[in-house]
Amino acid sequence: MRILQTHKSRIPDAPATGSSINQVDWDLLWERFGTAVVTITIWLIAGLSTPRFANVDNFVSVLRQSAFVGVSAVGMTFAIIAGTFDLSVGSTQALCAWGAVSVAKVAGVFPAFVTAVALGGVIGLCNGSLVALVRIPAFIATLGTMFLVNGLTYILTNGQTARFSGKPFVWWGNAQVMSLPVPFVVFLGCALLGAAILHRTSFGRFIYAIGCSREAANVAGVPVAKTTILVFIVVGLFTGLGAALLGARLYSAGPGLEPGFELNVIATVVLGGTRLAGGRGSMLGTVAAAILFATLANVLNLSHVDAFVQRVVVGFVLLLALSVEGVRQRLAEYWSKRAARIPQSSQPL
Amino acid sequence: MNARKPRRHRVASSQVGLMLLMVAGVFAVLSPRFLTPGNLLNVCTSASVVAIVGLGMTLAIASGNFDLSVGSTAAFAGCVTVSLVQQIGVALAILAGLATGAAVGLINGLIVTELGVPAFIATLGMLTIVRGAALIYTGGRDIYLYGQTQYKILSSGLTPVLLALALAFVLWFVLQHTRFGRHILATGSNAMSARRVGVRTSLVLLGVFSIVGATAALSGLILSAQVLTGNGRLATGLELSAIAVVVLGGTPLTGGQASIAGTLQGSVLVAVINNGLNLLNVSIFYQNVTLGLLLLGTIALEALRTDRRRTKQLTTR
Amino acid sequence: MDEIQRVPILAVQNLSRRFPGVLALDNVSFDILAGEVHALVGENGAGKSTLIGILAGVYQPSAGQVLLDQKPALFPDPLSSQRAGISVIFQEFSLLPHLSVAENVFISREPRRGLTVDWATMNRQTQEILRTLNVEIDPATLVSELAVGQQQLVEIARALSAKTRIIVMDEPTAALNEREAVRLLEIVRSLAAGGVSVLYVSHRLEEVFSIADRITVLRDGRHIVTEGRSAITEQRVVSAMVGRELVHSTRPSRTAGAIVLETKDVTVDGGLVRNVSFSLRRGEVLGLAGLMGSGCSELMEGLYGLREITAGSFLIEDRPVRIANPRSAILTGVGLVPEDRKRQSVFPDLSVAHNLTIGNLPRWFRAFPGLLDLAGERRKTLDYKRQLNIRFTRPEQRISGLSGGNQQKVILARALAGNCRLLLLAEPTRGIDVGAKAEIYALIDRLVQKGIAVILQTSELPELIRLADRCIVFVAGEPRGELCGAEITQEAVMSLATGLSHRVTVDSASLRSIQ
Amino acid sequence: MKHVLRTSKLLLSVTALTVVTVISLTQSSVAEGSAKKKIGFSVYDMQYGFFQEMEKGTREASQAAGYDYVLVDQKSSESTMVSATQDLINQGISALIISPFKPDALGPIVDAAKEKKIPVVIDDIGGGGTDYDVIVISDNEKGGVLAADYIDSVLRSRPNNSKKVASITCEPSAVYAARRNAGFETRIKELGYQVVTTLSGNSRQEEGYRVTKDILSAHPDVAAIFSGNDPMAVGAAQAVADSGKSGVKDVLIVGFNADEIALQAIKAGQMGATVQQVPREMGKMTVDLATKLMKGEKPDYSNAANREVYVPVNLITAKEADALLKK
Repeated sequence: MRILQTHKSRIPDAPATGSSINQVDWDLLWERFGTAVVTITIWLIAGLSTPRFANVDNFVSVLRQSAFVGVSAVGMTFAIIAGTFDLSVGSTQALCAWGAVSVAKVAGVFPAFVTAVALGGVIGLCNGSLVALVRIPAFIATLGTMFLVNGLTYILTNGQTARFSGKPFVWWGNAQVMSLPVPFVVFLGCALLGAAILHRTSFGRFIYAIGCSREAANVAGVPVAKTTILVFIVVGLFTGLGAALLGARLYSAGPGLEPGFELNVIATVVLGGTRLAGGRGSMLGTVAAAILFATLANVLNLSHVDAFVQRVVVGFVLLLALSVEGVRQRLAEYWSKRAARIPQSSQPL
Repeated sequence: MNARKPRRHRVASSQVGLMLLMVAGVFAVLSPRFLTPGNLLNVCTSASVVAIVGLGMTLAIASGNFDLSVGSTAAFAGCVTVSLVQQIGVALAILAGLATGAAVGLINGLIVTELGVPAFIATLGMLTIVRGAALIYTGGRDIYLYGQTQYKILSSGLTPVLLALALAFVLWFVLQHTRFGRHILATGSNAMSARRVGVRTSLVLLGVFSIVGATAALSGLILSAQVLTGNGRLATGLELSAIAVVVLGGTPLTGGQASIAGTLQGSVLVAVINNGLNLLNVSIFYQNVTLGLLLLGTIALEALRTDRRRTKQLTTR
Repeated sequence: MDEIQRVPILAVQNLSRRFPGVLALDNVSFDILAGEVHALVGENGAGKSTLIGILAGVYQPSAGQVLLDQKPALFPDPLSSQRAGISVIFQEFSLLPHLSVAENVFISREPRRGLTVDWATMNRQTQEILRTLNVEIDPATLVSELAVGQQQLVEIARALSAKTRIIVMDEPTAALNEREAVRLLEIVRSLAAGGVSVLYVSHRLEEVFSIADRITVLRDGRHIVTEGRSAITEQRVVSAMVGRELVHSTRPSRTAGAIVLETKDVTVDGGLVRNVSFSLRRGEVLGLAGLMGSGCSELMEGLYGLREITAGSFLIEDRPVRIANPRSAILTGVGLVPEDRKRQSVFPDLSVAHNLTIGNLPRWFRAFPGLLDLAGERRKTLDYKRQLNIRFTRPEQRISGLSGGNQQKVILARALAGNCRLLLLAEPTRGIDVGAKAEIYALIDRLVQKGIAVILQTSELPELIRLADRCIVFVAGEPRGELCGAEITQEAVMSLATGLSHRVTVDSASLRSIQ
Repeated sequence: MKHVLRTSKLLLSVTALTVVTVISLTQSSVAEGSAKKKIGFSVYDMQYGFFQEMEKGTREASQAAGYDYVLVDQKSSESTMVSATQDLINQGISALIISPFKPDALGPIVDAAKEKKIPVVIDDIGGGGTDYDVIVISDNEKGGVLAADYIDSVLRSRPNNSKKVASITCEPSAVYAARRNAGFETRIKELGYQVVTTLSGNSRQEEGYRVTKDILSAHPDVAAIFSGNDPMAVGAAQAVADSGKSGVKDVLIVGFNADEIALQAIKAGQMGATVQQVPREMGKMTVDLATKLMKGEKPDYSNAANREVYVPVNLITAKEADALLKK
């Protein structure tokens, strides 16, 4: 066969690139802003239906509450974008919070935070090593650490809660700066830091690349194992920080803190538009989703909704928000199929 | 007739079997009461409850999915049955409970297949919704059936064990020998390809989720029969135990493969650990530590083994 | 060939399909006769995949209709298309790796006895079908254990078992080596002789002309021409495909510079590839050729650090180097364009810029420690856009929106961005249309001229001949011979690679020995 | 690019609209202030019968006294406990009644309430060493002692005098429940019995059942089992019944709470006794105490040092169970 070459000057633009521009990428838009829209909608509805919602104290309360899941969710966003997962954050949180409160009692605030963050980091390192080096699927590895750390916390604490109400410590959980609650400020700081890492460092790029395709990332020279371990460490660090804040907020911490925390964190990240399969997602969404969940809990309480019904509503909102894209695609598909069927509907197959 | 069947992944289940023998051996040495018939029945009974929902979960995982809502489904079905036993009789009430479970499963399936929500999140949402529904249904109250000896049949003696074994056989048979079963594996293997070659993956998944719901319901019914009570708190956290026994049993989370025998052995292993530690009067604190270590140990062994097999392929050094 | 006598078994009439923002198929009509091999050619984006999708029941037409036996037919889902006697073999196979060969062949049509699957019948019938294809595969083998060529045969067996009257093959030889491809073409011919119609979709005009009875060309979603093979020239098909005039090109003469790479007795992964010694100069293209499993891919992966070099030495610019992983390869100035674009190189969800720079972030884009210089990255991307003539609108655009050729150019840019001295190209034009192919060849020529050394591994012999200055042929993990310049011909390469005479005759025994 | 811009504009306008609405609503809510006093009750977890009773008592008393009444549920989570109670305080309640899931985490709540000069009445569980105004508490330790004494009185009269008993605890982190078992175990040892095992049933009925099965197979000669709450006790009774024994005659089961489910079991002859708490009464008492505190009066403490008001605990056997059920 002869090989042919084109005249370079006469090459038209590739058709595939031009077509997607004038058309709205709903998928991407919803992923970016969907959660924010839902949050605002809920604020609107809440503001209109319960006057108690719209006062400063209440906003402070909502924002503060969003922080405790939120800080951990910042870390989890890294993990989920990288296409993995951490089920152990609940157990980790309990252990770290207990560590923070116990250390705060004897050594002060700074060592307390360092302890919590370091404990989180160590657990993250274990998770990361299990996943990246021993190659246990993340779901199983972190399920195992979840049980393990949970049991360890009970053994270490002998089932007892540690308590400390020293002012400098609890300031971190309860005070306000410039009328914003301290935990929320820390949360925003974490989110900004997280966004910076994701978008402005090579580590962040590696995370997106690995989430998109592990194999391609490896071939492209991304240090997959190292990055994976680092991702789990990051999850641990943020979870440790969030745990210290929660310990400060509650003046206390012990085993069995916040049942189902890991699922809340994952739900928050996914609700924020980060794709569970990895490769896509943003911090903005995570922040919006954390506020959304806190708002929802608050609004339901303010509207005196029965606790049993609350469970149903929260689950429903989660499903609703995540079905929007699927429903839109379904509808589009339906219309195209219908359109195809109409002219021929009378004909036999 | 020499019908050759495809070779299956059996390695992992032999691993869990080995682990089971070792753990049981240790307990047999440490506690003289461990090997008494009464205690063994006891172990098998508590294994059965997890095994039944674990078997359903095996199907879900083989089809490439998950169901986190099984605990709530078990509670809801338990409440429905217990509340109906007096009105419509035991048999019909049991059927109603199973139907409730299957219906919840069907809804899970519809959310996954029709709304395109990933199963993990869909069933996570349903976890809270169904728990709420169970609490609303009972008004948060206990419904009890003292003196209802007929309903007790579901949990007394060998019934749970027999139910688990029968279910295991049926599901094994379905998986290996029926078209539906092969299509479950096909869907889990590669849903896209399966759709292209004419497998109705949506229908398959609806079926799978319904079965998972029904098995969760059956577990819930046995639990409620054990205590002759229905309440919305029943079976909290069952989902994680169920997933743990499936994983221990060697069914890979990637889908397309299933080890029914592995799941049975996994649930016995977990039951043996809990029972043994109780017999030895070891604090509950250590149960989770042991479970965690076992889970990681078993899978790490398996991972390292396949790793050695895989060294000749592309690696991530 | 008296086509006039035969009746059209399948016809498309005024078929259109609109996707949001793009008209993928625009009023296309043509027909396929019974027992005919009908080739469908066109560049990427010409509408071939959409047409296949409609025939497979994956897409619905926006207008027009499909006629089966001259009666309108409707395929709302894949199953109904199969029931109508159409089987589609997609480019990325639709096989289920965890199921056995027999199950894959009979999936969704399993023979049953009562409620249960009749394994005996299924295995027996599978064996029979495979035998008609002249292959010996145990029907109980899991598909994941088969080689790619065998997997393709399983796809064909599935089509045959369905009593298919029309088989649609999308780029069937894309994943096959020369040897397997020859075998496949034979099978297609015998299928057609047995009365099955084949719609053969391919980029490889050589194949198309060796096998098709008639050829249909699509361009930009429109039907351009349908003509009998004897009535149309290759030249005309190509210009119909690209819609413009093309000129011939040959390998330019090159002058090699200093030695860049020298290997001595290199062994990969403890013996997958053994005793490889060669040297490579600046401005030179070294081809690696061989059948699948001959060790070419493995050697490439070894050079790039994806496999371990277990023995021998490896010098780059006279300094011994140890390349432990892709990262150290990039740092030493080795770049790779991997062979499987979908799996190994492209990150579909990431932007063009991110795809381009991912391999060398720390080296280039550090404004101050740790942070990336996004503006610099953008500049660099636009730089490459100009240099390599990549067509995209914005660096932030997702790479999945680009055509295959442009994606490949981005990957090429990625490999070059690492200060590349030695460029490894594995199947650089696989799945890329003719126009883009020629462009990529020209690009490689330019790079080589600038002094980059290239190792090219390809299963397309014309490509090898067009690009390589020298060529080493591998057999079973060892270099069998080296060809230089004009010595590189299809016959010479094949005879070395197969160890047979250059008239390639294929039988199933040698096919198995390859795998 | 253009559509992103357009969407951002849309988002911006929606946000602006929200802000305006919110501000206007803030002003209206300031104006709203009602003359009626408002009682806020933060309950441990409405999934449990015990707390449903407590809530009923609190609600009825509040309404009877003409207060507005607001409820939040802590859903067995300390984080929710703090945030939900904070929501209550933010609604401008006049007095806070709380039945805390984790007394140790009461600190921030009490501090927030004090800041707004809201009196804090704690209903049961524990005060966590905080600056609350009053705590209504049933004597958990005493309850355990009662159970021990009862078990001794029954077992003593039995011919085969096995001295082996077992104890089932709630979740390991529940402090109040641990006191019950501690009280029981100390007393029963004093009486010359051996506590062969202490296992946790996590407060759950089905786990009480499972754990009891294990106890029975490890110690077939166990003569009595004390359970930290009634759901587990009922589970234990069922396990005993399933092993073909009687929860009264063979293995004496004693629970805690006097939940309706346990009263029914006692009546049905499945378990021996339960230690009664009076959650509904306690609910009423907390409202009375809140009333006093709002008026600035001092409550009548049982133990002034710890600001405690005790609620008696009673032993309920078959006789009393019947009477209680009829009520």
